[in-house]
Amino acid sequence: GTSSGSGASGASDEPMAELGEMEGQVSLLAWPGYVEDGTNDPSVDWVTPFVEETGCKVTTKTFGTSDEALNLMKTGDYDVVSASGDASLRLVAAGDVAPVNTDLIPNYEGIYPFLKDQAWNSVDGVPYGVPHGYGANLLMYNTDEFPTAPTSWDVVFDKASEHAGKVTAYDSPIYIADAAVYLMAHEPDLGIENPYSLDEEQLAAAVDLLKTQRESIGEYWSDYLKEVQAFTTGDTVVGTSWQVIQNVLEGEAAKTAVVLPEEGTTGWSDTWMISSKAKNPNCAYAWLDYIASPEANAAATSYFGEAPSSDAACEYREDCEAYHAGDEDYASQIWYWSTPIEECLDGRTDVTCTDYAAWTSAWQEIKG
Amino acid sequence: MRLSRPARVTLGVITAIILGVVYVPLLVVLVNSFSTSTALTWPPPGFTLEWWGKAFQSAGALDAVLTSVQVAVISTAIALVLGTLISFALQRFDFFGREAISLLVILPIALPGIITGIALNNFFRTIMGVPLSIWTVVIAHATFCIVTVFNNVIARLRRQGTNLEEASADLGAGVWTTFRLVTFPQLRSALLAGGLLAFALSFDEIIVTTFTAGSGVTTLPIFILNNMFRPNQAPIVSVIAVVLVLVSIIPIYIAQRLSGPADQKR
Amino acid sequence: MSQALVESRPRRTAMRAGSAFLTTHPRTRLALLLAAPLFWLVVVYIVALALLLVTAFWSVDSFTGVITTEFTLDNIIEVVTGSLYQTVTLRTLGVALAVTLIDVVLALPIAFYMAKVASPRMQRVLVILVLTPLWASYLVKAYAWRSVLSQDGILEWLLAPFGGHTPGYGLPATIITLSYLWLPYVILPIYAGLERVPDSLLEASGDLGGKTWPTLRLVVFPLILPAIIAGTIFSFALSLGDYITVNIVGGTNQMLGNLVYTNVGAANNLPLASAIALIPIVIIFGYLFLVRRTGALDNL
Amino acid sequence: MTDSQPAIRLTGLTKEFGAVTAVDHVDLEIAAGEFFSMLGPSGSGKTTVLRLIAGFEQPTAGTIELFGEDVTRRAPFDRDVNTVFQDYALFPHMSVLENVAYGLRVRGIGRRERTQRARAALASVRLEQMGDRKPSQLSGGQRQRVALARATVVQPKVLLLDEPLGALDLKLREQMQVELKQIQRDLGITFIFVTHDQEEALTLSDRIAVFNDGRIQQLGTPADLYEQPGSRFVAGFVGTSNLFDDARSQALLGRGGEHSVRPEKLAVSAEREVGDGVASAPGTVVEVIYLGSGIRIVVDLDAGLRVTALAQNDRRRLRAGDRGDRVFVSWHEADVVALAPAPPAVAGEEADAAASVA
Amino acid sequence: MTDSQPAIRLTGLTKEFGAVTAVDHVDLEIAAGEFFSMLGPSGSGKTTVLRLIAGFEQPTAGTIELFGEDVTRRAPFDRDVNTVFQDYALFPHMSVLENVAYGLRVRGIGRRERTQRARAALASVRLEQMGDRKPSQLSGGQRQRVALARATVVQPKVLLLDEPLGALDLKLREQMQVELKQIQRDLGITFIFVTHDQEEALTLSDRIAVFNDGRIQQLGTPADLYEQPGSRFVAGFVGTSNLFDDARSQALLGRGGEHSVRPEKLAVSAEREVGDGVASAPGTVVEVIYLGSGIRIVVDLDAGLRVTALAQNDRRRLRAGDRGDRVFVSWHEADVVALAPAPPAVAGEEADAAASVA
Ligand SMILES: Nc1ncnc2c1ncn2[C@@H]1O[C@H](COP(=O)(O)OP(=O)(O)OP(=O)(O)O)[C@@H](O)[C@H]1O
Ligand SMILES: Nc1ncnc2c1ncn2[C@@H]1O[C@H](COP(=O)(O)OP(=O)(O)OP(=O)(O)O)[C@@H](O)[C@H]1O
Ligand SMILES: [Mg+2]
Ligand SMILES: [Mg+2]
Repeated sequence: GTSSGSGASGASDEPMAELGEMEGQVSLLAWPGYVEDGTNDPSVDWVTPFVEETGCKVTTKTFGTSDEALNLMKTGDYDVVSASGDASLRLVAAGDVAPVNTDLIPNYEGIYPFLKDQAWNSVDGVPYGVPHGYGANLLMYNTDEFPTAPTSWDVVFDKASEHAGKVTAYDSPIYIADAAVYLMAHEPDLGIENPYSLDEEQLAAAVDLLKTQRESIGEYWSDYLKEVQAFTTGDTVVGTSWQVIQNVLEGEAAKTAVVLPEEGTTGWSDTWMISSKAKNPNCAYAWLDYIASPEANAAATSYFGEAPSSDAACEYREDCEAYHAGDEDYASQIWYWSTPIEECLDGRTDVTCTDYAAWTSAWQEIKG
Repeated sequence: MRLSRPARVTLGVITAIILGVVYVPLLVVLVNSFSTSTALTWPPPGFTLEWWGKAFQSAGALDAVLTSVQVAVISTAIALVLGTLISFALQRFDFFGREAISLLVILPIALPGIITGIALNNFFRTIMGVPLSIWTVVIAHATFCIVTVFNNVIARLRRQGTNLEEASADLGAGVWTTFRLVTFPQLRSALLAGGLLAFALSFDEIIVTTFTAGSGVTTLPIFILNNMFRPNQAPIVSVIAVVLVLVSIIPIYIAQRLSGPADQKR
Repeated sequence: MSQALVESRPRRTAMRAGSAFLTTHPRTRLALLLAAPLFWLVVVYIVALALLLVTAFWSVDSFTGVITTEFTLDNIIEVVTGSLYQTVTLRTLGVALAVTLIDVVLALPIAFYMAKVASPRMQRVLVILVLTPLWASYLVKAYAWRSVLSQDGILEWLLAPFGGHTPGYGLPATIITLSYLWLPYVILPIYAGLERVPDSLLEASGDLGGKTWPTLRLVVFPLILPAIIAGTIFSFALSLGDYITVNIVGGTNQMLGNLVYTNVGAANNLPLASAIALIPIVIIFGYLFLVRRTGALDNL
Repeated sequence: MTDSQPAIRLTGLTKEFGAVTAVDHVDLEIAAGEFFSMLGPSGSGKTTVLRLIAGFEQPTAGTIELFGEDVTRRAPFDRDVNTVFQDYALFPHMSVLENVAYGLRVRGIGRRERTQRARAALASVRLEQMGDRKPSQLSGGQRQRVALARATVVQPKVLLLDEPLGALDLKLREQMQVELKQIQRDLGITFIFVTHDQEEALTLSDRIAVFNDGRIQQLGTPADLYEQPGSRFVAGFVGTSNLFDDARSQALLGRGGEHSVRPEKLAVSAEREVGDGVASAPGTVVEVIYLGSGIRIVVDLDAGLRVTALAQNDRRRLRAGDRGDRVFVSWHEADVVALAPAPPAVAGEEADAAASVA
Repeated sequence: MTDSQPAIRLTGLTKEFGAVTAVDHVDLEIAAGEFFSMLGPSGSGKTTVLRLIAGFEQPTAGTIELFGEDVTRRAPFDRDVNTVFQDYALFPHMSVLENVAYGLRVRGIGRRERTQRARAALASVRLEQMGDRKPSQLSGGQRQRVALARATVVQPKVLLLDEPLGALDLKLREQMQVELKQIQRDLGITFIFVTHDQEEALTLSDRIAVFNDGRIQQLGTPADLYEQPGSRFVAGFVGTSNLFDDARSQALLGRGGEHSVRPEKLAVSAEREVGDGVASAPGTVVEVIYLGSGIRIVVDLDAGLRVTALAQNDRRRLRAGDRGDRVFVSWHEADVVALAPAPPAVAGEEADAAASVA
């Protein structure tokens, strides 16, 4: 990708050259479930070994949406953030995160190559973080309602009305990309090349599709619990979901299954990034290295329910298969979340694309 | 009023039904805390004591409770002082702007929490440049808790008049002695009632807290919210809620006893 | 007077001198009383609020999220003219009014029973019963309602034999849940208001031939109106700003709180969020202004 | 005094509040048009009897009849009695006129007519100008009159008044006493009047029931009660009395038992008075108290009893003696009242017993 | 009556509440050891004067001296006066003993000593057994005595009492009057006593100031005020009076101006009484009211004036006449009091004026 990086402040443009003394503490901003120190469940703990190893005390703040993370990073209170693709570029652009010197991170080696140097974690080949885990937004369905597995997203778009009131969708502007993925396959005339790079017309088409969809939506979801409940009770029978939710539902003996439809899908690949105003850069580098280490990475991604960032990590997990870890084919069907910006990501220069703000207000319009 | 028997019975039945309905969701929570389902599905597929065990081992939950208690205690204390001062000023003096001040006290509770939240967030971070912390939460909570103390204390002052204080001064006690020996003991139950409500308000506040809590400050509602986004934790939250309800009966009961039946409950 | 015990005045210490000064200088006393709380409320709250409102006239760089402090009316114009905002405002107002109405209707009989029928002992028990649900966390209760209102939930199970159905997730569910959450806040002031109505007035009405209903309508209701309004301030204001409950049980609906939240939390557009926040602020101020005359503000 | 059809008949009326027996088997008949007072110390059950009659409380036992009709189980709004409350219980949110019109309004009488009748009732208590005020804008005496107008406008057969003048100050009370009596005469309504002020009861009433401990101690006309108190209690409660116990009665009156003499029946003079049926005893003046209209003289009799005499402040008694003066206290044999033994007293019977002795 | 060093000296004392002048240029001296009463209708400013003396209010103008010391600007706790409040203002959260010991406690007197002295004070009001109770467990009269003990235990030079008996019922009030007077004599403290009950004021006081509209209308001993009221207001407020306006005075008394005669100075008889200085007028009995200790007879004089006479209920007046009887009302010339013209009255001067006429 080519990003202007206009907002980056000069001072932190350069990655750290070498490591120094550990500061004794580090402050993390992370998705819930990414940083567990055993306080919620004594058996879930990969922070304590880190603290013992490095002497860096860890404080954590969790966020619910990428946008919240973005906001919180502006405070400069956090050294490290786990950013999804819909936040990472904005963080870079705002100069809130610094490039990382991967040489200082031994575990960077083992990470899947297809996760490295991507539009959502690097700018002009300069890495701004270390990939953590990734996953796909899957189509979940109720096996009673769908005796044969659907193969297309049309069950939540063009055929959504068949299950009116029982369809769900992810509650975020970034969900517009899901519609774009669907349109890419079904409305080739629109010429969508990249679901995160939509011009006005393409966005309008996606919005129309979503507005139609809304009439059939029972509710939008953004947290596990809501989704799990809805599928267990049958309030929802079809919609986007995550592998981890399917795992939970299996535990509940709910009649659900997930599939990656033929159109492909969106997904996330999260990246650990270091704040440009980090007060504890050495501990931050230590964390980035630690969380990329097979054992820690396995623990964290397994708990959260996503594929790990390296093959080595799979040795510590039994469920790598379910998440298609390392399956490059599978991974290639995923359009990882990235931030839509005016400069089209697909390389078009004759039009300006719609940016995230436009998506946000479009999303509010859609929900009405 | 001596209502006719049918009227009394009807009223009693209506009250019982409404209160019954009020307790249905709480019952659901209670049942869920024993449910094997992690998704709080109904009816529970099976019963287990696992969550109760886990909840009491959950250091995070305990920490969150402690943080909440800490925040609630400090902000209640601040609200008690500020609320009492304002009540005295407004009840004992007549001055220009009195009405404006009483409106000002009500405003933080009357305006939606999200507005208070973003206003304070913006104020602390961008204007004052102070990092969010537990203290910013305390400041925010104290602000909207003032009103509960204010209302209780001013109602008491209104009813009580200045007689006892005059009697004390008359017998030779200075301003401070009078407050310590006469005024304060008279206000105690009003302060208790107001303080209890302030505590409850702060303890369960989530919206303003979301916007004013610094990193690592996890109050109980935030902990619960986080757990909604975290797999396999939901029933622990039910356990916490059940425990809170049970524990809360004690202070409410004490406050009731102290304030007497004819007393102001708010 | 025969004993030599004639009391000398208490010793004059600095404290007593201060006391004496305060006693004879009421204005100083007032200033001392008001200084701290006013400082707090004005500096912390009013200034923050004012700054937020100022922000509504600024704009934000959409990509970097940096606020540009140049005066613009764009946000205000968008909020005033945008059909989205009108729809959501009306929906929110409708929900808040419905919640308020339901709460008052539910609170009146309970409060009346508590204040005027129940024995003192029962009264105490009822107050505890009303207050207790306040301590089960807001979120827990909202999720409990999610469970109750589900297709598969208790409500369906209870209503199905009578041919009824749960309303499912949506605005009715939001109204039910919010009414539930704020009910204690409405009961308490009404109860306190009723306690202040002397029994003798009710007796006088009965004595003059007023049956139960005329007595309630002509005597009780006008007397507790301020207390009712005080209760409605809670249910109305709290509903107006809610965005969490509607998220949990509201189906696809969004309210003003969601728009503010999305704009500040998700879109990082504080100026627009501030502009939207103006809507509930205006509504609440309007409401407070309307009810100010009734003396409701003394009854909170 | 009782009619063939009494306005009120209480039979065995009893009210218990938990362990407290507030009203204890009261039998009473009040004639139509009578001004009837209930007098007694605090807590003697007067208010409770009134509330039972009005229907605010349900009796534990006994019945209440109104003009021969049993109303024991009727709701207050179904009884033809109205109450003037001690604190007036005016509706604070209504104007004076609305207050007065309330009883008509709940009876479904149209606005025109009820306004007219309420105005007339206000005029009868001389408050025609005050109709638009709120009760809080009236003085105590005015409020009292509004309460009266409100209770009388619906033309009840019986009006119950619970210490209606208790909250007024002395001058105003005296004035209102006169007005009350006037209104009762004009309207011809039966008044049942509760008070603990014996002077008020004596001045206003046709008959008085003296209550103590939930029972009627004595029932009779003011003169009956005052001149022939049936018990030590009544002698002490209705007016003041000089009480002679058994021993003193023997010594001074020459007969056994307990006796009472009213202060105004005692004359104090420097010389022993003689005359038919006149007795006297020597003593020393202890205290002379100026009362304005009279002078109270406290004398320690040589026989070892302190008595109080009351002398009117007129030409005849200009010199009442000074502290320490030796005087003679004299009385007429006929003014000495023999008291029945103190409690237990049975209501009603006592008055007769007392009368027979005197 | 005034001493070289009065206990209290008020000079030009004025208090305005906004537009209301509650106290209007009051000058007053009260001697040490005096039992001084302030009497007047509601709203006449009595309480305000008391609160000014106690220091709860700051005067708008004028000074307050206590034994020659100017205390106008002193805080209440720096003044050697104590107050007994109308509602007693006992601290409800303290026991009776703690209440009484309070004044000693805030003076820093040790627990042992203050308990001892508080006990002694309680004993002086005969409540030694009640020390451990809470005020709410006492009856009205007992509370009143606790308030008295609490105020006197710190041995103030002046005790202020604001209608201390107003909340008690009649019987209790009479009893407490006697006790109050006793305590005042025993302690020798100056009492300033506020009441609107003229009988109470007459019975207890050495001197009385009659207030109206924030001013002193008349100042004097009980007998001064009663026998020689200086104005129509005082004649009407202190006791009851028969007032003769100018025309009636001309007709009945044979001289101009306004005059007043007390009811007990009027005699009612079937035949015209004759004698030195005795005048009489014929009339018809309108009403005979039985008061117990006396009988009130209302007579319409043929001269067109309604007068009230009071006859003591003793042997001499057994027959007072009935309604409609023709009677003669007679009085002694010396009992007719000439009144100064009504307001505007200037405090103090009037009493002298009245005296010179009588
Ligand atoms: N609602 C009640 N509950 C319990 N006890 C009561 C109640 N009402 C009255 N009593 C008791 O009944 C007795 C009689 O009370 P009541 O009010 O009739 O007396 P009263 O003669 O009117 O006295 P007062 O002169 O003080 O008004 C008292 O002992 C009182 O405590
Ligand atoms: N704090 C106050 N503010 C305004 N006006 C007052 C205040 N206190 C007293 N007044 C007014 O001053 C006047 C005198 O009142 P004060 O209480 O001294 O009368 P009072 O003689 O004690 O009457 P009462 O016999 O009713 O107690 C009244 O008109 C009263 O309304
Ligand atoms: Mg009573
Ligand atoms: Mg007064």
